[in-house]
Amino acid sequence: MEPVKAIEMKGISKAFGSVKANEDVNLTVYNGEVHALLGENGAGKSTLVNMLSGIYRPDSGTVSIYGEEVGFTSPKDSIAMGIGMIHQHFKLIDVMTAKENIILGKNQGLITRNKYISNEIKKVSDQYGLDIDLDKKVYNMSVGEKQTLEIIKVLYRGAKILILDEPTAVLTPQEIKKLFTIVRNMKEQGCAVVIITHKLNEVMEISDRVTVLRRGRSVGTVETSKVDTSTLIEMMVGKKVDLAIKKEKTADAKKLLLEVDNLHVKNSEQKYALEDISFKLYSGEILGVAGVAGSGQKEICETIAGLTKAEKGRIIFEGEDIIGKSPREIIRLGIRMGFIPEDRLGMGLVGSMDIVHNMILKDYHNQPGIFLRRGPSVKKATEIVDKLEIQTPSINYPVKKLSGGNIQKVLLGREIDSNPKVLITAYPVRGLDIGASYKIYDLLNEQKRKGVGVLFIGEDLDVLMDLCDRVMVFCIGKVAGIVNPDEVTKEDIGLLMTGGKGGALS
Amino acid sequence: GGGAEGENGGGNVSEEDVTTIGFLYIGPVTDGGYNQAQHQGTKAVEEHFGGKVKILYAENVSEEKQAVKTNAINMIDNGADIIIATSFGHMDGMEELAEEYQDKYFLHFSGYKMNDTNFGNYFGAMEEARYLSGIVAGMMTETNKLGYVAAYPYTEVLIGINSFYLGAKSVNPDVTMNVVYINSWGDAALEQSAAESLLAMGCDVLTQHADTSAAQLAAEDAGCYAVGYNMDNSKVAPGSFLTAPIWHHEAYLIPTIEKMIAGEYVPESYYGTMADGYLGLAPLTDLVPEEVKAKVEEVKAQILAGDFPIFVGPLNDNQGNEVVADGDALLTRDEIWSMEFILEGITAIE
Amino acid sequence: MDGFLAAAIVASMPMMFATIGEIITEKSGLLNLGVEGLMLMGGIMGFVLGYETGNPWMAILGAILAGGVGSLVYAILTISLRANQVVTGLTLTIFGAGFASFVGKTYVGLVVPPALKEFFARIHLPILGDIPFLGPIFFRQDPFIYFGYLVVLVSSIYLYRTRFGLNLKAVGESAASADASGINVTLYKYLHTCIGGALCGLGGAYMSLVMMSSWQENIVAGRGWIAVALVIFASWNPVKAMIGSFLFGGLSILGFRLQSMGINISQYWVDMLPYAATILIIILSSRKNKKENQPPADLSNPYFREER
Amino acid sequence: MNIISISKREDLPQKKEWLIRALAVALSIVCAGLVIRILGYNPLQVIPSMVSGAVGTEIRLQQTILKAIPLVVTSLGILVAFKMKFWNIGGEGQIIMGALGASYVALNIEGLPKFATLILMMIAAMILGGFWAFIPAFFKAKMGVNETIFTLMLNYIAIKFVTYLQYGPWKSPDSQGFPKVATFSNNAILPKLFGIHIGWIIALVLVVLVHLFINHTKKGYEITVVGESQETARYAGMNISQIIIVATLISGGLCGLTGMIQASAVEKTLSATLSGGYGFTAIITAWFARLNAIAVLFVCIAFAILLQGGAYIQISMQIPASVADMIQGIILFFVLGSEFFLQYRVNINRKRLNAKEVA
Ligand SMILES: Nc1ncnc2c1ncn2[C@@H]1O[C@H](COP(=O)(O)OP(=O)(O)OP(=O)(O)O)[C@@H](O)[C@H]1O
Ligand SMILES: Nc1ncnc2c1ncn2[C@@H]1O[C@H](COP(=O)(O)OP(=O)(O)OP(=O)(O)O)[C@@H](O)[C@H]1O
Ligand SMILES: [Mg+2]
Ligand SMILES: [Mg+2]
Repeated sequence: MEPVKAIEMKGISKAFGSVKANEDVNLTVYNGEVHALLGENGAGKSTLVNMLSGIYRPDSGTVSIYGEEVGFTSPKDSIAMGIGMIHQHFKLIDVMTAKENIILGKNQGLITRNKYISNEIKKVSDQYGLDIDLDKKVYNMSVGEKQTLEIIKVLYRGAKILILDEPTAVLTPQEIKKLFTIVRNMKEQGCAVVIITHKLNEVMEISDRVTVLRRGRSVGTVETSKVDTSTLIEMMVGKKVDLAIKKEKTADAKKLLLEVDNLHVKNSEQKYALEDISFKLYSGEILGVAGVAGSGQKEICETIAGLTKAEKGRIIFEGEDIIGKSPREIIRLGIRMGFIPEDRLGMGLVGSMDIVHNMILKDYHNQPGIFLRRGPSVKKATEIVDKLEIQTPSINYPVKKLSGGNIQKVLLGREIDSNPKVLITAYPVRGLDIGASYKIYDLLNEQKRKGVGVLFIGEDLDVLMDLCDRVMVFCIGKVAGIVNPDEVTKEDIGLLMTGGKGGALS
Repeated sequence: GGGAEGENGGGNVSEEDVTTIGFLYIGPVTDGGYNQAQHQGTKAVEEHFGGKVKILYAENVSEEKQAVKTNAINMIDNGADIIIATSFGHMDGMEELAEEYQDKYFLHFSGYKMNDTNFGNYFGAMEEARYLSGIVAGMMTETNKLGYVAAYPYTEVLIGINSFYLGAKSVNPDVTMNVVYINSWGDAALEQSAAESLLAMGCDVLTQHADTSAAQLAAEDAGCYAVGYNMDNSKVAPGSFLTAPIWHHEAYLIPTIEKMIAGEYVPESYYGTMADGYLGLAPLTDLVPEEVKAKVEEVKAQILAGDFPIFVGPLNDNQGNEVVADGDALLTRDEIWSMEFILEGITAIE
Repeated sequence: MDGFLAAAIVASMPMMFATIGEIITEKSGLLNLGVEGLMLMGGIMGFVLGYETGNPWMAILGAILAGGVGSLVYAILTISLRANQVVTGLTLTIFGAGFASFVGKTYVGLVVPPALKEFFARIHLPILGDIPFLGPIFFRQDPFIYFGYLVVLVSSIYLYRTRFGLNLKAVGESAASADASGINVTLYKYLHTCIGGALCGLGGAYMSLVMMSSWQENIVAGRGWIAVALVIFASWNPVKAMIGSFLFGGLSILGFRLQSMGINISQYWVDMLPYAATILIIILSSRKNKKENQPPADLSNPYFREER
Repeated sequence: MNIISISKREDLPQKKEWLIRALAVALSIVCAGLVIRILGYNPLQVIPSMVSGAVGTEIRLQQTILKAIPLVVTSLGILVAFKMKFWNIGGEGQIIMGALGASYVALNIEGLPKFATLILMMIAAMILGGFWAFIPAFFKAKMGVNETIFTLMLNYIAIKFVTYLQYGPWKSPDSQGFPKVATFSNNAILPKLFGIHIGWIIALVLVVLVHLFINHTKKGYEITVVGESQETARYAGMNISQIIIVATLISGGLCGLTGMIQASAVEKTLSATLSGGYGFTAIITAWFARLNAIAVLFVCIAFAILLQGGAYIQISMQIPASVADMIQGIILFFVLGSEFFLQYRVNINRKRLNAKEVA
């Protein structure tokens, strides 16, 4: 029997101003199929699926759903056709409960009937083995919970076509596993699933077929079982590349740079976010931090950087206790520390300012007098753009208009340029494509070679194990163990993350 | 461009024998009170001079000096020879313009500044008419409680309050009066709220020293009486309106403008009286019984005769201090305009 | 005392209508600072139609249309053309004041016709009006005030109990998320801005038709701005808006009561009281930083689906 | 489907940007003309008269400039706060408080040379105006209190307070019973240059200073960063509370300076009405200038032309003030609307249109 074409997009083009995001793209997805979309950052994946969800309208080309040509003018039309989209960035209302988020925009009478709806939702979530507290507010949810909520929301609307735009970028391995179970579940029920991810192992694991986009054009569609990752990479990049993390052993004379001792930090709700954290960071090493999202990664970075006050404990940087010091005081002490926060535009950079003005963010105050001198930073910006191959029309271009990978490079470039002794990086490759990610790994390795101590907060255990010399595992605000990746398995680390016993402690 | 200039910049081409007069008002000329009264005077002037004068006027001229001067200068730009400003806060602007434009005349209502050549002021002994209207109120009240909605506590207003009360008291020794200051001139809602507060306290005849007719309307709603101010509002609040002390601005403006046109004006600080015809009482309405009318006529005749001082001792203020001794009286304008007290029998904050 | 409280309710009504109007507008993510102008437009059009036709329903219709059309202009500029909301609101205030002043030119000082006066006369509600203490304060008022109570009730139910209210909240919190959920964001924004504007218009009309029962220049005299402040005071809740308006209405006439009773406190200080009280309350309410009391997160951000 | 599509413009060439602006102004004038027509006046007279009334002669131009001065200075003050996303709508109150500070010096400090008196007045004005902005800034920095409403409420309090002074304790004994604060001595009055008080020089100097401050100083940089994201400022080690407070002190201080200029050069005394609505108008002008100090100068002059032109036609054509207000509103509406076309391109898809007709 001929399988049903759930989605058929033909000759799709879409431009934003002068940027041609999609050009003559074709995509066909069948019922009962998991179809991966692959491409570098900016290749046009989100743009393409957003035309399925009614967010964008194609400039030309046709979209057919179950063989019927459609012209969505809004997400409402798309939902009505049974398409459920989970966006790259969560589309949830923070101050609402899970239930309220689920029923948003649904037609169901004038007055909201609580009991009845709860039961309906329960039915759906049970069917897929999902679990959620319906009365929990979104702002109290972890990333995983939010993702689950997004999925239930889509399922509750009876979606037959599920589109997931980089759903795994922010999930832990356990959560990813759960997500994939749901995806397979849906596939078995005859639904069509489109999934976008930059992680090739996931593509290999979950998808039946892959469509690759390059610079807005569809390069081709292949059956997953018939290709390997290097083929996919070649399709994406357009040439053969060898991508591997080269872990290098640096000279043995390691110097103690940073010592964290018995650190306690409370969060805004006066609960301990970090409890009795102690570890040492040496020169020329990359110390990885693994853990379920929200286990205290953010707090450890911000406390070391002087942005969060500690309850008690010591942070000794080359013999000097910097606890309780503001970032400015730390800089004044001559301590060279680079920090790449998780939220690039929200914390590390000023979106509306150009690269030049972002370069001086941390050292402008060292300039004498009251005036701001741009000269040095113009030079610096030019150098960094050159060295890191940042794609930008000019150094006077607002950074928020750059693509995510380039934004990350601007930030990394600035922090490295200050010749730090310690570099703290939180999820530096989140959302970046493989090419960009490996460029970042290379840069970190280069720092390591120069004797910098790098604290690397990551989510991808494979990367953590390949890149880091040691991995510190966090579990609910405590250090569950510090392991040598050569001596343990991914599963060991996973167990430590979730509070299970076992694993080799070093 | 240049063409437009000729069309509308009429000032430059004004004929020799037409005098342009510019009036500045603080509010709209249809406010049913202060400004409308001013404008009635203006229209009377226009009528009197026929085609010999051209009137320009600007409403809502705030008391910000720049606004005053801009409007006046725009009038001069359009050919005005005489500028008449009608709110106290317009005074300083007039003073400066009189200095800058020596060949124009400037007149200011309700102030005290003037010069020797081209800037004078005018005002009136409103206490006379207030006193008369107080008589009406004093005779009409049944609760013996009068209510007075007042703008701000300062001399001009105090004179009004005290003279109104003295008039009432002269015919009704038991009468008391409550005053509510609203700290605003033209906020109708505040005037109304203040009036309602007074009515709630049992006042059954209200009057006001503020710019709108709101107090009269509130009285009408409550089935009480009201004495207005500035305007004959017998049509606005027919159920409550008894009378009102009013201005006859034209009585001063017509002869003065005549002198100005003739170039014979000598600046003065005019303080008009009922005898001059500058002040008066709006016709008593049919709500007022004959005997009240008779009493008013009687006192009015004395005032017109010029031998009826309003503030005659002994008078105590409401703190119990003697402010005018027995046998004494406040006779001159200066004496009256240094008033800082509220009389015994009147409840008012200081 | 109950006389004072009853009067306080009358004094509070214009602000209450406008505050609820502004709450509904802001819930859709639009910060309309043109409330003062809308109240003036509603006030004059209500009065003109009422005066010319002698029909109270026409008066009400006039007010609703004036407020609705005024806010429609605002909506077109800010929603479709993405103009800055603060500046557009201020401009609306300038325009509304000019409009009301111009149209009202020949109506200043005129009184509403008897038919309207009768229609808006106080009604002693059976049973409710006889409740001791509360009855005379709340239930011996004019029908416009009863309508006001109804507006509080209906808007509360609408905002908190219906799916439209839920959707509306989503639009104000995150237009992009609401859009992705299939809510017609533009429609919601337009509709609620116009409903909000109509309510502001009614607030103005209450002043000209009932409270003053006459048209006066600049009748609103700053109450629109107070309404904008009361929205925060009320943390976007219609019931709290009602309470806040009562409080403010009470404070605004308190001084007069005290004066007429001969209590000697300077009116200047009493005049400052409502403003000082508002400040105090927003300070106090910001201390317990509950997420639910915060402004709609997407307030005053324009939304364009294809933008990021 | 998709007959009209809207897309963000990349970089509009300057020439085209001005063309669209000019078009918007032209269109707004046409529409204002239509409204004027409906109101029963002749637009072909009214509009030229407005223009010539604002710039036609030296005297008129002077009036326009006199209106532009307080507008420029206040707009600069508003701009500094807005740069930091501190929505200061308390300009009115800050102007009044500045005037109060200046008046206190003018009325109470004698015997200083003129120059020193004026400087002292400016300092007092800036301190009081700044203080009036500092209060809400303090509460915003420490407790996150909404500044929009706070600053608005402080307007009323300032005006009521000065009214109280004017009618009460500060009433001049020489004012013959009228509520008037004493006139300043000559020492406290700003001198004139080329027939206009030197407020115009102050305004020009401030335009340059504020431009330098925002774009070329470290503090200005910090203010912009804080406005963009407080988290980023924290990350960069900035002292956020201090920056908020400095910026609002400057913002309120500049508004206060407007109060000093108006009290000293125009009113020559203190009065509760001297703020003249500039605090609100400045929000509009600062925004149209896109928070650019140099642009503020031109936008304010354009706005002053609108104000003076409006005042002029009231006299020359005896049009009510309300009509001028409405014309002002309509022109602003159009200019506001036209901003859209500067940022977005509206494409009409001809091909589809035709396809539709065929179908
Ligand atoms: N709102 C916007 N306005 C103008 N240009 C934009 C906008 N958003 C993105 N761009 C342009 O799109 C390009 C890519 O942006 P995008 O955020 O899509 O990156 P990306 O595709 O996610 O790539 P990556 O994540 O690898 O950096 C940028 O270089 C920028 O010029
Ligand atoms: N809303 C938008 N406005 C302007 N340009 C856009 C917009 N969305 C996408 N683009 C452009 O389209 C291109 C494709 O973007 P898209 O987000 O589809 O890439 P992607 O493949 O999803 O990248 P990523 O892997 O980073 O998510 C981008 O490079 C960007 O230039
Ligand atoms: Mg994407
Ligand atoms: Mg991306």
